[in-house]
Amino acid sequence: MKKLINEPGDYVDEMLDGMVAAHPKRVRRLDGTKVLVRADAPIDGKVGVVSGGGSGHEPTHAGYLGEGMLDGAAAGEVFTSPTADQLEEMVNACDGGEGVLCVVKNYEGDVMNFETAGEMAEMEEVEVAQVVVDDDVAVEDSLYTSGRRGVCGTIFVHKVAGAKAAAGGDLQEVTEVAEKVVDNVGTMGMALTSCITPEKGEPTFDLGEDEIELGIGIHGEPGVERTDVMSADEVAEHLTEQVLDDLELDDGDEVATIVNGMGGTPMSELYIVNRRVQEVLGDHGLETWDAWVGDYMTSLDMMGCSVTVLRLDDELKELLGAPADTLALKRMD
Amino acid sequence: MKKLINEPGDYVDEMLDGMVAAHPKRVRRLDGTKVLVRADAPIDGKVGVVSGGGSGHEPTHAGYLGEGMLDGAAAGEVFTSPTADQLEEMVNACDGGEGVLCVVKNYEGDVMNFETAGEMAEMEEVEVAQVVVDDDVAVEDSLYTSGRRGVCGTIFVHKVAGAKAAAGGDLQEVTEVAEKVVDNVGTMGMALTSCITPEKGEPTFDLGEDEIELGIGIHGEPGVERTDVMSADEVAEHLTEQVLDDLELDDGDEVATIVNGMGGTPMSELYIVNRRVQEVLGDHGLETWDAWVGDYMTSLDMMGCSVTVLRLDDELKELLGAPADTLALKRMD
Amino acid sequence: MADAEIQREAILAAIDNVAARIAEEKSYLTDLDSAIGDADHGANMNRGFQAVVEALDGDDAEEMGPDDLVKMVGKTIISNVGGAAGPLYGGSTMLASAELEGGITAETSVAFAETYLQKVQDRGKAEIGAKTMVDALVPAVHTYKKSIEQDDLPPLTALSKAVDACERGVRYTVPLRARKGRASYLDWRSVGHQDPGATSTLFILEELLETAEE
Amino acid sequence: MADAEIQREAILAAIDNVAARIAEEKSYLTDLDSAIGDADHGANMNRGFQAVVEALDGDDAEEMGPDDLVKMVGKTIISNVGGAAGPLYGGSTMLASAELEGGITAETSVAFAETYLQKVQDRGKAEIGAKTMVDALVPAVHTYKKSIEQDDLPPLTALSKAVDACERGVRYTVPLRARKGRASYLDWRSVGHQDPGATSTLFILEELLETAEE
Ligand SMILES: Nc1ncnc2c1ncn2[C@@H]1O[C@H](COP(=O)(O)OP(=O)(O)O)[C@@H](O)[C@H]1O
Ligand SMILES: Nc1ncnc2c1ncn2[C@@H]1O[C@H](COP(=O)(O)OP(=O)(O)O)[C@@H](O)[C@H]1O
Ligand SMILES: [Mg+2]
Ligand SMILES: [Mg+2]
Ligand SMILES: [Mg+2]
Ligand SMILES: [Mg+2]
Repeated sequence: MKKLINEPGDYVDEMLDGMVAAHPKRVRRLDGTKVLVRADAPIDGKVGVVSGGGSGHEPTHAGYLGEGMLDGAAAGEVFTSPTADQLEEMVNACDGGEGVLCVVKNYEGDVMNFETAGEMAEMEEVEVAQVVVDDDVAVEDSLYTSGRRGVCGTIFVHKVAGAKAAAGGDLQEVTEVAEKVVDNVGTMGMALTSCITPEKGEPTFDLGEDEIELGIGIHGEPGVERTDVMSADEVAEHLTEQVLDDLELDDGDEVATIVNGMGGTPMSELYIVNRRVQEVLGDHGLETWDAWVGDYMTSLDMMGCSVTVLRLDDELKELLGAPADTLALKRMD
Repeated sequence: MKKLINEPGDYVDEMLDGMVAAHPKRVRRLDGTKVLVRADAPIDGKVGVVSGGGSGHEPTHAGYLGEGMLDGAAAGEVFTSPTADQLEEMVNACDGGEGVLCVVKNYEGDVMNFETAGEMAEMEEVEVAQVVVDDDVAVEDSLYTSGRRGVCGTIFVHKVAGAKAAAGGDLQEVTEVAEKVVDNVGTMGMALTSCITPEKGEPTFDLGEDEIELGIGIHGEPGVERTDVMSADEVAEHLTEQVLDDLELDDGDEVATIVNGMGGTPMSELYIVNRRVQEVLGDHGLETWDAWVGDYMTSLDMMGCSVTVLRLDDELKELLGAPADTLALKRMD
Repeated sequence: MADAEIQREAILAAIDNVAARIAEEKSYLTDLDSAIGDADHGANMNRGFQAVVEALDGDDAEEMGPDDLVKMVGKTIISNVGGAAGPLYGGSTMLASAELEGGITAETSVAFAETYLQKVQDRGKAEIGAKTMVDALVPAVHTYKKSIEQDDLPPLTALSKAVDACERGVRYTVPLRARKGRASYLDWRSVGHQDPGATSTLFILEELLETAEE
Repeated sequence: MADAEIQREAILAAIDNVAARIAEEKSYLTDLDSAIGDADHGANMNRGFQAVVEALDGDDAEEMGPDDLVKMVGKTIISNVGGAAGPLYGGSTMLASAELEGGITAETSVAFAETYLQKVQDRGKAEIGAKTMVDALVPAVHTYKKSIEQDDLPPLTALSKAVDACERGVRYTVPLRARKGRASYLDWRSVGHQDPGATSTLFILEELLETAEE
């Protein structure tokens, strides 16, 4: 393994220092924590929108700090949920008096730690709501399992909830619109290679030169199926069809899409995938209102991509299209 | 080699289609070429700013199409300069009557093809100026050699020249400010791994598990020196010191920096590098006015990074800070 | 030495042994987690127990009764481990520590074990058979309780039987299909792999036994 | 067959042979370019000559004199190769084609060769010894010119001597330190590697000779 790191144990700490060094006017770090918040947090009279989770998904989470998206972002160790006490500090620091929405990806660790944090914050009289994102259509959903994972669709939740909060929505309204995204979004991913975590220093799983993994998550966990290498077009078709199967869209529906890179895949290849994704959507009679292509929710240096589709209505279009000025995602009027 | 591609020969073509499919309202492709231009090009009364070069550096070049940066971007085959006839078509399509500035990276192929294109366009009565960026401090500069390469500093040239053109500067003013950037910018890069081109399908150069290359360019060409693996801090120190040696800055100078990823390096690691880069600049008494961290000028899936430093004055600060709304780089007021 | 003092020393010794064992098994645990999870269980547990050792090294610890000491262990795990293991190990330890208010006896240790198991299941919602630490915990706790309450065995013997039961639980996770935790995403592909959290549970119990035997 | 017709056929046959040879050597050229460049010279040259074969396959080609045919070859290379090789090979071919206006003779072929070399140097600014195609071209052109103009050798013999000289030029690039082209970025590390552009120049000349011998 070769990485641009110092001590693996300092990885997250130094990354956060590097982010603050790059954006000292936009973000600050809560003392003694791995939490970054907007420099101007808490914003009086605005619902706070916060997120967090393991590190290794950059620009998620702190990259989305800023106007129109997140107020706070908690970084756990690589692929490990942040601890409840730090999550609580974040919630408190982002409460401008109107309460705080926590956007949680559906992983047991994240859910349990955020739950505990919410309970702790409510003891401090902070109103806290939670929305749990579970957009990964690769995983079977059932009451008896942990359910689906939260993956790249989370970025749409950040964007929409953040815009609603910026527009003056109250905690219930912000929560409802976040839930609307969760109900209408699906994602499916694949990997050409495993990522390498700084601690382990070796690929989390082994993939042959002629194999790919379908239905991977974002933590280097193996996927739901291993198959022979496919062309970019076949990958695009497979991922898109799986998501569409799950969403059950109607002819003429408008959608927003993300072709997301897992970290090690060049942008050129993501565009090659997007080309076919958009063709497939067109074949299904869908209209793409907005198409994002890039690294939004990564898995360290993993090669691969995911396809996210969100069904839109007028409200979601307005919020998705609203201005945002964050470290990694900006949108003009 | 595993890549998200179809036929290697269709790589650039399909990537461009995928870009247009993602941003149909922002960019369009000139028929029968590999040139993308702003959807609203040419813009009457504005100096056109165009660039181009081999593909494989995404988001360079077409990612910088949009308000405040580029009007046209020509894509060659992977790592191969576009042909002169396509460059000429681009220049013509981006001339709003005030002439066109071509931002060229100093590679023989790019320079020769842009020269020819400029001669051809001038025969059509289009006023054409060129600025050749040669920011790579790793390469010896001399009259008897090809000189230094143009690398990531080029993005600062796009930004500044684009802002000047948007602000109504004439061709000479836009050219002069572009040249000011060229005179005040330096970059040095390194690689942990070689990239893999779609045509060759194997690493361009071999690097052992304990080796890195210093002074690499952006085409998978080997660097100027091979050394043992270094820590992120050592890499940051080495690259920054080399650039500072070249720029000969004064105590108290304000600078803008880019810690640029080569494509396969996770963003977290770039921030780890940035942390130390900013410390080193501080130790030299320099003030960072603006710090960019991310994938700006890549080399396919290469792991590694480069450090760019630009000496600023009031004019450059104003232009660098001016709004931009491109596919890959946005900046609010 | 006063009774409280002896118990304090025993807890500190146990923690040292557990921490050393986890450090030793760190990459083994991570390897197990690589196969069906995200390759961090060893690092998570090790970070947590190193922090516990440090925390117990402080002056505060000298004044504490066994319940407060154990509570501090739980809290330290909560705020240093994260992930799923943090709230499960740390939260349950913290909440169960109240059972030790009167010191560590055969009875209070049974109560602690039962509450600990209950809290793991409250939080994680995993039934037995979901291929989690619960599969190792349930037989261990049940065996310990029965050995003491029904069979009137001395605690040391009961603990030794619990460790055996726990080990069988760990082996039992191998052929199971995961329904909870990250391994559940792999569905059928999780069959044939041993659960990391069950395994670390066993290591901890083994070290408790080891300490008790000394 | 008229004289013009014979020359046309000869040019087409030469192009076919060159294109086939380049296709065959594509990965060899790319390997040479990997060592001291950017691993695309084979793909670049092959893309160019495939396009040339297609272009000459069209109806237009049937009407053209040798000068216009060669000009079209140059233009096609310019608009399909890109990189450094595109303007150097294509531009120089295009500009030198004017020398063939009166058909291909011993004299015009010398003039073509000289102009071609001149244009490569005008555009690329490389002197001999910079480890580029110039190092292969200069000895080839000089030998060809002398063989014909001073030694009165028949063109075929002259060409054969030029190929030998060219080959020596190619070998000569190996120990040189590159001063032009991408290899120059490697500075001293370029020593010991053969220049790809010099090599493709040799392949082309070899095929011209091969065609002439047929
Ligand atoms: N819902 C749950 N109930 C009980 N145990 C669980 C649950 N989810 C996960 N675990 C346990 O946690 C272990 C994984 O811990 P760890 O790798 O540290 O956390 P993470 O899964 O967040 O990476 C699993 O092996 C399993 O034993
Ligand atoms: N300035 C120059 N003068 C003469 N030949 C050059 C010059 N620059 C490059 N070349 C030739 O071009 C060859 C490389 O061509 P190619 O790989 O196709 O283009 P690129 O360098 O743009 O990738 C070199 O091997 C060298 O022979
Ligand atoms: Mg984890
Ligand atoms: Mg090239
Ligand atoms: Mg884990
Ligand atoms: Mg080349």
